[in-house]
Amino acid sequence: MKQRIQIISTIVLLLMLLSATAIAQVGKPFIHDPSTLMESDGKYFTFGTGGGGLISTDGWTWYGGGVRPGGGAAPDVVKIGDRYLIAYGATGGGLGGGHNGRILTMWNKTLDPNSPDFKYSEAVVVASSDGVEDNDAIDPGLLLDPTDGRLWLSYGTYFGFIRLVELDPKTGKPIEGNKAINIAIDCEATDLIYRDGWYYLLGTHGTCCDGANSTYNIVVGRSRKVTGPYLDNMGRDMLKGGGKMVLDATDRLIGPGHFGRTVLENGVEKMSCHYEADLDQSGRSVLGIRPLLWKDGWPVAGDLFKEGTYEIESVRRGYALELAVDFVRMPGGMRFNRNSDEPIKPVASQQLADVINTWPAGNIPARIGDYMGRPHQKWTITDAPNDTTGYLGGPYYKIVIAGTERALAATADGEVVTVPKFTGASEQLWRIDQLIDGTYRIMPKLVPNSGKKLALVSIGDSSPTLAEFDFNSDNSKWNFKTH
Amino acid sequence: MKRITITTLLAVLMTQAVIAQVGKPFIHDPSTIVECEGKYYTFGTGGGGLISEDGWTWYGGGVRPGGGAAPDAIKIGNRYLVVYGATGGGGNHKGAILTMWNNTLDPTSPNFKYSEPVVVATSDGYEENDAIDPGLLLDPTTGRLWMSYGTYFGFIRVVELDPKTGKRVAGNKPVDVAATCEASTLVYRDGWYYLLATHGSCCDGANSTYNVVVGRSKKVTGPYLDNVGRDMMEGGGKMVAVTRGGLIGPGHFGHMILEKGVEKMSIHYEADLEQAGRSVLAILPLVWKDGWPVAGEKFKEGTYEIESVRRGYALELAVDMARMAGGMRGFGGQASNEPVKPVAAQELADVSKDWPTGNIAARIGDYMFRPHQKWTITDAPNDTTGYLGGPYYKIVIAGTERSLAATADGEVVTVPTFTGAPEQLWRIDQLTDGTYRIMPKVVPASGKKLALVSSGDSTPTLAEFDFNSDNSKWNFRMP
Amino acid sequence: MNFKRTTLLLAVGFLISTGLLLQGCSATSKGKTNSTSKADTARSIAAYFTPATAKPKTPDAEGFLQRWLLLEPINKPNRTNTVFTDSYIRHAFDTLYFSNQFTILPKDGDKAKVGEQELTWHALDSKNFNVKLFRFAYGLNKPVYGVLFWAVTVVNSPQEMKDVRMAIGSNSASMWWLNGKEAAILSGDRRMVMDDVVSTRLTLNKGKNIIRGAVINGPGMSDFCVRFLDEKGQPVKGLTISYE
Amino acid sequence: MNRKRTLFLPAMALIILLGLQSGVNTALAQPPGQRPSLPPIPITSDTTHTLTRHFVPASAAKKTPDAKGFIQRWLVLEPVKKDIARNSILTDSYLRTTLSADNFSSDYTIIPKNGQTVKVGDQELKWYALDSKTFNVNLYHFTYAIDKPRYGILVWLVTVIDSPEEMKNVRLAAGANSASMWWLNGQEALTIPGDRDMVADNVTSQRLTLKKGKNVIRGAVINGPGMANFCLRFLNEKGAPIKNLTISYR
Repeated sequence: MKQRIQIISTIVLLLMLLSATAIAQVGKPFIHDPSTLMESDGKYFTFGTGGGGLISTDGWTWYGGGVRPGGGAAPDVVKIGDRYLIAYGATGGGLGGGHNGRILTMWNKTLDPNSPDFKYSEAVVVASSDGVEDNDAIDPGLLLDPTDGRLWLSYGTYFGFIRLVELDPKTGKPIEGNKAINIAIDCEATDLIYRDGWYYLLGTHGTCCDGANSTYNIVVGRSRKVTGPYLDNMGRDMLKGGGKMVLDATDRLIGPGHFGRTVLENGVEKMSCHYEADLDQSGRSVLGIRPLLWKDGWPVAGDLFKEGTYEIESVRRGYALELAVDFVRMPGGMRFNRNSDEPIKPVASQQLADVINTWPAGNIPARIGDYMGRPHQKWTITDAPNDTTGYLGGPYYKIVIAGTERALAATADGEVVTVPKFTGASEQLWRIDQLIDGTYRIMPKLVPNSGKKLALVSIGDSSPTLAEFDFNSDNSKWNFKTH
Repeated sequence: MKRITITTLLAVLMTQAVIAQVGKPFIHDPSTIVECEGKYYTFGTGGGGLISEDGWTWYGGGVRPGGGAAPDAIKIGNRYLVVYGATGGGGNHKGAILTMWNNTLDPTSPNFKYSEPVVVATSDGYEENDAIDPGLLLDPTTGRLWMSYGTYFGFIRVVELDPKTGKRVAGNKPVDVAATCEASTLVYRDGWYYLLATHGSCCDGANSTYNVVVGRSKKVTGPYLDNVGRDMMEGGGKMVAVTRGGLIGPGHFGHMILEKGVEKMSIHYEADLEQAGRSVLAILPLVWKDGWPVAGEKFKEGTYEIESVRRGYALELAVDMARMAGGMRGFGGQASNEPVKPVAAQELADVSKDWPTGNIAARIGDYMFRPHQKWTITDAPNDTTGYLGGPYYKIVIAGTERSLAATADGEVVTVPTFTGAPEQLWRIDQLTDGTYRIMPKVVPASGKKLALVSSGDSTPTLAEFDFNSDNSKWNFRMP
Repeated sequence: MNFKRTTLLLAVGFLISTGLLLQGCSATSKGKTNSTSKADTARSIAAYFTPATAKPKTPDAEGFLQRWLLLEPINKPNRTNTVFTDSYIRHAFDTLYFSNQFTILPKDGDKAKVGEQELTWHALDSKNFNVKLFRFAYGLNKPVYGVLFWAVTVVNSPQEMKDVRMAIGSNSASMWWLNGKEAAILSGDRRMVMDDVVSTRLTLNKGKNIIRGAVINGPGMSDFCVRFLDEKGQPVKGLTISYE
Repeated sequence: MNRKRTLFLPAMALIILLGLQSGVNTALAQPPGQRPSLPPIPITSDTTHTLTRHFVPASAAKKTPDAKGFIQRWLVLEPVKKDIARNSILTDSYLRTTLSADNFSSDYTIIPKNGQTVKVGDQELKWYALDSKTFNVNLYHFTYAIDKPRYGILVWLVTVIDSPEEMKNVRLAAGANSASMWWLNGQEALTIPGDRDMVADNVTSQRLTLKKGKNVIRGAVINGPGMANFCLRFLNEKGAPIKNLTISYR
């Protein structure tokens, strides 16, 4: 076990190769301080500092075109009823030289500037800082409390306190007589979320606006009450600088900040942020969308799916997705009765070339079988070539048996097969979402002749099919393994 | 271990660094690993067993009379109760399970003497049971002693033994708790009884499909249900351990609690392709996820960032932060039609020349994926020692020989060159929550067993391990 | 978002504003910022500090030291906090700014001459767990950005205490000494987080122990918090704090 | 551990035994010695060959699936003898080849009669209409009860499901020890290859349609050494068992 050092560098190299594909979003996703992602008129929207914003038709490719008047910095958006409430800081947090700040809200019926209904209401001031007090009224974050329908706004920067005020969800104006409460220090770009009896205060620590040298990172504290105290995993109050890490620099995506949460459905959540620098995109500030996981009651950023060769494990039973082909034995059998002084040497594992000639040429069904680390259980998953479409946070993937073009595909009768050759057809494109418990959902882009949105599901221990996704069942969940 | 050429395929590369145990860890159906007088013991099918001084290097030498198959062992008071099946399974399914006591498991000890074995369960060759493959549980809530046994031939049964005598409790009737498995054992944790068992085919080398599954129950007598609510009587079972690359066919689970938060599981693999495809002992961390046991990851050599669970910052060299070229590339100043191209990341050569040459302190800092935060962790060369389930590791800044080391005053530094001294050797245990504990082999001039701990968000030190505090926990992150 | 930018840096500020404008949006409608000052603009430190008295002071419930001798800020222009590497701050704090810098136990009202500046020591009790240097400087009508602060306090220990640790948070960088020996260094553009940096195991002498700290800050907030932790990470009890 | 070893393979068994002993003795450092003799094992079971211990002869009485939907009434054919050393040879191809060769009828909708004999190769085999007392059908018990070979067997099965209405998108869910194949109304529905344990819902079919009225299920379970049994039920679109069926053997 000592002679392995010489290959370490190779391992590192390979790992880097594998990770080089973890990109943020595509298109022109350049933004700073993105607001929480909102869906409107079938498109996704986010607004940033300085006005304007990004629009995406699929959640993966983003371009400019969003319209938000008022300039200033770091807006947030929440949908209340059938209207959108937009909050923004009229100042830029030290941009004007001082900490004299104002936060305004305004309504719109749609976020789509092409819609005839697109018209912002007159902006109203909901919070301000006088430039001297321990607060800088920028960086608003909105929470419509799902338990009681009350609307909360957190705001502020490292200059003094993060404060919390209550707004009227009908008017977007401050509640008469409401006094701001201090809930944190040391952070900025805060956002409040509620989940399962807890209020979470997400904030950004560190230094922004310094490109690849930015130390921006997203932390969280939680409280049973919206007014705090917000404590971290060490029991430390965010009023004393506490905060548990949610997301920090990952490889070439540096300086995440400005958290926003998007709940797609039960068990499928995303978080939006910007990275101060995406080294793969000129080191510019870009929109990032990642899975949001919940671990022991704490939010943690999930991983962007990395292209590679995996075994696909069914969470139901723990078996592996495989081609339904004859099991090909490796040479030898029971090696129980060996002389213990026999020299110990490695045995080759089964290779694709050893078995591929025994496989049929046409479609082969997929099934789920005992993990054997065999070629018919190894899947290479890559961003589908010649396909630019995606979904919130990711591209569609091509899933083939490693070393071949044999591709996993959905069928018109709601089952899964492998076809001999990847053609790029929609039923061969797969959406992969990491779920809040860290497992994965795998869905075809399209089930032929069906409008249904079905996911890959273990209907038996050994039988995969397509069926409705159910987060409460291990049947709907998968893991990607590299053993 | 052998060498592998660079031309080896990716899949092999990814898995080759993961080996089971070293020495001659050849065994089938290992009993739960038991510590006795500073050594570790496990017994296997056919008599005999393995002994290890450190839990990592294993050799034959264990002595268990009675032959037969698939023993288990448990310490009760200051004695060891050893149980085994007199038959080997198969054939006519006529089986008998016997227990015997010993004051020690060390065959060189003057106290080493097995008591006369007594039969505690049988199968007559006709009934739906084959009385082999016993597993023992001393219930921590009641002090009662339970034994599960049986194979795919009929049912897994639970009987009660007398923990004082090792004999069957008079009048006790077996309870059927599972079907279609073998090599079962019972574990208690946190209000639940867990029935661990092995499914699939054994004894077929690299073609074996053995895998370890689990069901759980609020009562020791069942019903044991799996994650989809299926009774183990109907074949249910949630996966605990499966084939991993060249380690094929895990079976015969055994559970060890080293201390709070540090648990291990023992198994055999039917075939370790690295070790001639033979059946070997393996020890893995045991992780508990949502109330279910899952085989943890054997630590893999590689280059990592070491993340403090306390705050989420990275263990790093205390050197000047070296800026990368450029500054704000933010939301202003650039036309959005500027071509988008990759920017080089900071490399070791860009910064190492500015680092001091002597010892450099370790600290914890913002994650920046910079060279002073990347650690290459490898099995320490020229060191054959280890601990339960793993070798000691060398931890150096990637691309250098600058090595993490414990100091006599209970702190951590980096020394310019790895010398192999014990304070530069590190034990890495995955904890029950999936995070890791990192401990030096030795704290110089100290008998204390200290772990790497975050004393502040930005400050590492050595202190006593405390599973209840995130200060004591670390994660290994790959770029 | 929040740029830490000082008024020392009009040029950079201009560039940033221009950049925003170039992007096609009126970023900072500075003229429209007409919110009225709610805080007391007649400057004072009274909201944050009280004059220290001779009465013995114990650490607060969590062990934070709230009584300090603070020297008015030394001008130390820095346009950004990202320059605060270990080497930079070692050099910055090795520099002699005033006589007996590393040994002095000043009295309230003592003066120190630093270049052209004549600065006064203030013996103060902080009303907060932390010491808000920004508010100290602001309240005294002194520069708040591009500054370097010195702080001294005396901790009385009823007996020798081994294996205690000094736990510090500061904004931005700082360096700390216990009884003349370096105890901790906090580099970089930092936020003040309690227990951010913790010293190695130290010994508090029976009787007086002198703690000295220096905090450097370019743009943005400046403050610090200090406490002692025992071997278990709990605040050390039984200490009293004085300034002489 | 449990090596699934058959009685009719003495040569192999011997090799395994020898291997076990020699391997043990050298590898595990056990001094060579006499293999200890077994303690006396009392026979407590009823060892007579009696069908009614585990089965009830099927009657004309109405039979529904059990509380979890398992089908307990079957026409079971006496075992076709097969020389199978290891169940790991039971690949998909092996199943297809063997089951089409050793078949009593290539009409997969045929319903044999209780007590009828059919010819498979040169073996004359008899049909038994049985209700299993357990959720699964234990073929080992069946072959023991009729005093036929228990290992190295192929067992053909037929049952008739009466559905009150047409049911679409149902799935046949089976577990078997060891390999098996299943047909619904003449159409292949499931193949379960390999050395398998009988696990409820181990394998499920694609979406099928149960006709209103009679539906014929044909099955074949093949086993070398070890236990032989199976369980089978129908699941609806939500994965819940279908229970409003009646089962007959005619």
